[in-house]
Amino acid sequence: MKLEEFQAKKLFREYGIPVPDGIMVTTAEEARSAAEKIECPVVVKAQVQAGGRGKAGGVKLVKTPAEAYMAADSILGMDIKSFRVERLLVDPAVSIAGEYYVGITIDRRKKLPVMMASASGGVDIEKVAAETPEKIFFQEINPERGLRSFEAKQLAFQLFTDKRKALATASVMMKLWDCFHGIDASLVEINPLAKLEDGSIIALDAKIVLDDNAMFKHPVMEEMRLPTPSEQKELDARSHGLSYVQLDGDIGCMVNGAGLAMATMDVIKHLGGTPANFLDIGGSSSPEKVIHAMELLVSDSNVKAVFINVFGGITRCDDVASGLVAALREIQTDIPLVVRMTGTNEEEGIRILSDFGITALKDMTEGAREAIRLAGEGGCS
Amino acid sequence: MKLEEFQAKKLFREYGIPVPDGIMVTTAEEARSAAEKIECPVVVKAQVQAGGRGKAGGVKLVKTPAEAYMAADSILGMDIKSFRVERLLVDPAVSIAGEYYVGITIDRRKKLPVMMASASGGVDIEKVAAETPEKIFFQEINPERGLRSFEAKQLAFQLFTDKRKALATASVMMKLWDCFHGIDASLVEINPLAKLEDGSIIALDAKIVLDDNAMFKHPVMEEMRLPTPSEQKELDARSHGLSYVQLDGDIGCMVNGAGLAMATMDVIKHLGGTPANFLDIGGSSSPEKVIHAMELLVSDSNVKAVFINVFGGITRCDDVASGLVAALREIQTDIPLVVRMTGTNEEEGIRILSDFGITALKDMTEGAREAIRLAGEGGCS
Amino acid sequence: MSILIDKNTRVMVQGLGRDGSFHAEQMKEYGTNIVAGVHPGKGGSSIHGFPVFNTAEDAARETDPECSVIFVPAPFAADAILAGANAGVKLVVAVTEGIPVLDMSKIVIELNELGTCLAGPNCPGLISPDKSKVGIMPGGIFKRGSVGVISRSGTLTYEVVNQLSLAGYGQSTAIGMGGDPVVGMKYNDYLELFEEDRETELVVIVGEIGGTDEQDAASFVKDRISKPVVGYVVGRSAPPGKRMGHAGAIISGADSTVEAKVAFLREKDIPVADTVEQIIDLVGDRLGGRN
Amino acid sequence: MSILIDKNTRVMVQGLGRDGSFHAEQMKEYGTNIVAGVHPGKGGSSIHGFPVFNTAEDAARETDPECSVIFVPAPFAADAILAGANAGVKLVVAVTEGIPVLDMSKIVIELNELGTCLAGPNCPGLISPDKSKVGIMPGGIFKRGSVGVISRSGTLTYEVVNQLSLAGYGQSTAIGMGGDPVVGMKYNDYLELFEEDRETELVVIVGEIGGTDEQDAASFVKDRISKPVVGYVVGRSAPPGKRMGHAGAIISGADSTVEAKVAFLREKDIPVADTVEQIIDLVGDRLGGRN
Repeated sequence: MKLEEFQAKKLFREYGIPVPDGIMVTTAEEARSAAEKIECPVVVKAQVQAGGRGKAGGVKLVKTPAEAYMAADSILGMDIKSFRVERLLVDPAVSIAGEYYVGITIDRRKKLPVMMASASGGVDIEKVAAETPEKIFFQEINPERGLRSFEAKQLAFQLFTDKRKALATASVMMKLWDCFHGIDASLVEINPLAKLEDGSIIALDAKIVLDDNAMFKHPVMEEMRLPTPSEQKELDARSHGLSYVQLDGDIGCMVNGAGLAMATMDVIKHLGGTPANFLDIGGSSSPEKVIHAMELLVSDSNVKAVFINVFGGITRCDDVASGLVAALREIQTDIPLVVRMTGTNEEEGIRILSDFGITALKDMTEGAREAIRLAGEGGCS
Repeated sequence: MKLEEFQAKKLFREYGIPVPDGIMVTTAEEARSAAEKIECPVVVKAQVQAGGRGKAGGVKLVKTPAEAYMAADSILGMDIKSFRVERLLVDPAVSIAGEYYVGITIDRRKKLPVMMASASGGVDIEKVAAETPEKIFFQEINPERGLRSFEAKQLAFQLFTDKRKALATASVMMKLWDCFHGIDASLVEINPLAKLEDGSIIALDAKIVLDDNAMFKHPVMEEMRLPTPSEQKELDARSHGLSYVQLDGDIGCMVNGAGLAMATMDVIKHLGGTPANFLDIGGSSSPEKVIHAMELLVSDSNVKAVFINVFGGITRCDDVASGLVAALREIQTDIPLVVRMTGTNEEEGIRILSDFGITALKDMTEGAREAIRLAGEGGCS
Repeated sequence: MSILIDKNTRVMVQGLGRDGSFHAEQMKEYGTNIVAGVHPGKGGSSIHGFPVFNTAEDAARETDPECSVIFVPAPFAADAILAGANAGVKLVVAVTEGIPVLDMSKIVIELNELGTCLAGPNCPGLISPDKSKVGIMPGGIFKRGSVGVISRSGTLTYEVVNQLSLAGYGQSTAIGMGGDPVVGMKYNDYLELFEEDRETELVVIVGEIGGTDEQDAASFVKDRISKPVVGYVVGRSAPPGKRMGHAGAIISGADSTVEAKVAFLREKDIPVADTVEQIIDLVGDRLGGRN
Repeated sequence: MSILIDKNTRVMVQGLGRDGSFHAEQMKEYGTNIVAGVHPGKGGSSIHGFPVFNTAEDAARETDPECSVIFVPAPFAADAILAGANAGVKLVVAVTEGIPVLDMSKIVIELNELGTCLAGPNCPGLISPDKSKVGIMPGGIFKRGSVGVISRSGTLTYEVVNQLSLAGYGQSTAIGMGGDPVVGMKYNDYLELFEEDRETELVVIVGEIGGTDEQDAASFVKDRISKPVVGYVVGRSAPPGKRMGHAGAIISGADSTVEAKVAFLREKDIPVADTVEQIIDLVGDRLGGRN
């Protein structure tokens, strides 16, 4: 779960990381009064879960509350990398003397959290990593022990020789770890961590991605979720035990298992078709789940054919078949359907489908080819 | 720093450990209204940092607010193991179906915290440990990892076969560890941990000893200190960098270093004298420290002679000598003084004392013998 | 021969709720030597013919299991893994999905200290056909043979195995290593075991987008593995930055794409299939036709 | 010979405040081979002729110390010990008093993992007379010789050593192991080293009330040490349950009293002195007169 900047800054503040005292607003009028309250100049920043807001015109420095109103008015409703801007953060403008980078994420290979720090902040850090890797310093963190003060100092003294700044930065690093660990994040990032002209250190931007697996420990964080319409669809799907991602193609896919779902999409593409979505109905599928899955697929107007690919393992073919029959009884649709079904209780499943008038195939590639053919026909009709 | 029961229960409550909803009171009238508020029957418990309150008559079960008044009136002012009762805890009385023991302390040999649990609670647990050690179960705790749920369950299932009670107890154990770790305790103890007739689990008594070395992490806990008059003297001494414990003898001792101080007391006793105190002036002693130390010694009316034993290491003999001279100029006292001084800057120190008219000895045993002689004379005069 | 488990392997099942109990029965039917179950509060009872204990420590003391399989729900699964490992088993198979990644990072450290191997979490487990099944794989599609299978996926493993079996290529051991960002053993750990296993003649590795495990495996194969290895990587159609069900399947950098992985594998002389059918062809090329 | 430190031992000093700087100079004067100092913000400077670094890691990379001595104030000392150990030194001597006991418990675990020895905390350090001094002991009273000294105390060690030196019994190495409830090395660890040290002919152990370290040492001596050992235990006059300055000196049980310790030592055939003078007599009985 990705947080927006204002949410991440709120969490940073709770963990003692210095951030500007900004105000989140949703209208131009609110932006004007926020600018009055904070005292200008202020920065008006689009709140979207995407990078490159500045380049897209989503961040504006303004000198008066009236300008804040105008800036907000122009940014709200903007479309940045397919995210519609609905919220703004009005932050006090500051005098920056230097921009740095600090972040923590999980290193999958080392199986450990790792802190990264660089004196080359304020820019695309992945570019820095790719082009001048020597400018990024790493510190592995033993999660049982946490980031230790000496480790943070070692990193910080690589950014600053000045004691006061190094120790202030080390302190921010320690708090950033506390935050990462405390909220079970997958990623926390300060870019830029700014040195101001008065010598203080402050987080000018904030990025947090939470570990969805850990939300059970932090139920209150679930309330921070601000889904876009397409994310809302994915969330609704998840609440029914389905993993769904909408794509641009015309063949709706329903598969049990993420790996098999990707293989199914790949084979559709390999044969010249385009998948309309990723949809994993998971293990131990109940008929209800299949009904919800079917509803999801037919609600996408791009879908011209549906390919259901089930390998019965824990998921029993008869369960999927029953669910499908129930779904098709409930949902009136003209969209042509291809079912491939094999594995646990496959005869039973195929019989149920056959009784309903659907012939199930046993081979995945054959099924994909048939779905592409039907989608092509549908496109012509 | 030992906490009183009501303080320990407050901390337990903060960590989610179930405790009775009691009220701390300091007068009989308050005890009456507490009993009215809580609803009788209630238990009126003396708050002192000593065990055996029950046997001493410091715990009374009463049925009415009027009885609570009378019980409080009789307990307040009581002397329990030389602690004067100034505070009471009024707790609701409960129906106990079983009494258990859970505690955590540091095992010095293993260098680890260890949790102890026993189904034989509510009694002197040291006696249980000594007489029926098989009735106490131990769980070492890796302090980097904390007590884990599976470890707590393993212990809890040794006390209860019933799942609900075992899991409730395991949960209390986990919280007790969180408390121990969170407040940097040296000891936390629940004796008894009671099973009530309604099946719930609750801490009926609570004991906490805090690690004085860790108070810098928990400055707010310093406010929980409720020193007795003699402890107040020790605390005042500590605020001047002195480690002081008053005893019953007549020879005041001032020594640099705890080990040497104990050796000095031992040699006094060995030669037939009785030390009036333990007083360690520590390393790098300043003249001011020596003045405070001297004031402490002469303020004890039992003291008939003072033996100052200094081995100059970090502590420089000339510093101690200057401090002593300054102290004796300031404090008018007839108490005879024996100084033994050797080590760093000993000539300088001896010269300073000699200029002031004090002859310093170089041998500890000789010094002790002389102090005992002078104390004997003082006793006759 | 096979790796990690065979018909003598003494298995303990942790978590005997609906799923755990169902799969324990399935495993038992398959022939797995289940010696104990663990479920707090069910201690003293017996399920499917094996004794159940309140704690893993009790179970281990009484029945001396070598392997444990975890069906405990996510919020309690991290603790259960540690309980199993601390009770002394040498292999923990964590089927549970949804364990927080930081908890897994801590678990990996402790299990390394204890010398306990971990398969998973969020994995279908492993199977040595006709000998032992530890996990939730559908036993019927597996066939005893000489192909080792290592996969990050669940049902895709079944798809691959099914076609291998139908084509006559049985398996020595098949493993779903789990799709989470932090898992216990990875391709390389299993490859090392397959290299030493006399029954295994060839290994199929099934990968997906996200991370760089496939590249690590390719380098390892090039340097250390003498047996033929065949690769297959899915997720070409996955849009960048989108979760594809597996938390691990996030395209986090250029190296994590299917294209990058396939190119790297081929660079290290590992043939890569585009479809499941091609896997069979590539295996056949190396082992000879068997149907 | 001597144990743990000799004149070649490369020493790093962590914490160059007032005390650290003073004792660094004292050590240097004594002949200790100080190669580096560590103090955040003083990196790049030089004190008493040795270079100072911002971090222990920097110091270790540049000067390769084998031993580190900690003068960092209590709130930062636990971190400094870990910094030194993680920088690769094989012996950390923690002079600092007042480190929380739970922090020490964690440190002991990590230092065991790293294979780093720890003397202290809350200790005067150690000295191999005429070779090296790491800590705060007053060098002048020590004399090179064949008696090993292990003590839980500071000034009492000086008292004992002074009388040993005056009586002609020099020391191979003298150690104050620290008075806190949790310390790094204890009597047994040092005894093992003294047993192997060719220069050491006899060991004096100076104990005090609290804990059962002296008993552990006595059993160890009986089982494993061939050299003569002489004991001395102080704190007879300490009232039960009272802190005597050292946090470790709490009479926590019957075993922790001086009487119990002395009885146990004698039971294990270790002669115990009642006074410092008696130590000299007992040493003299075993080594022969030397003045």
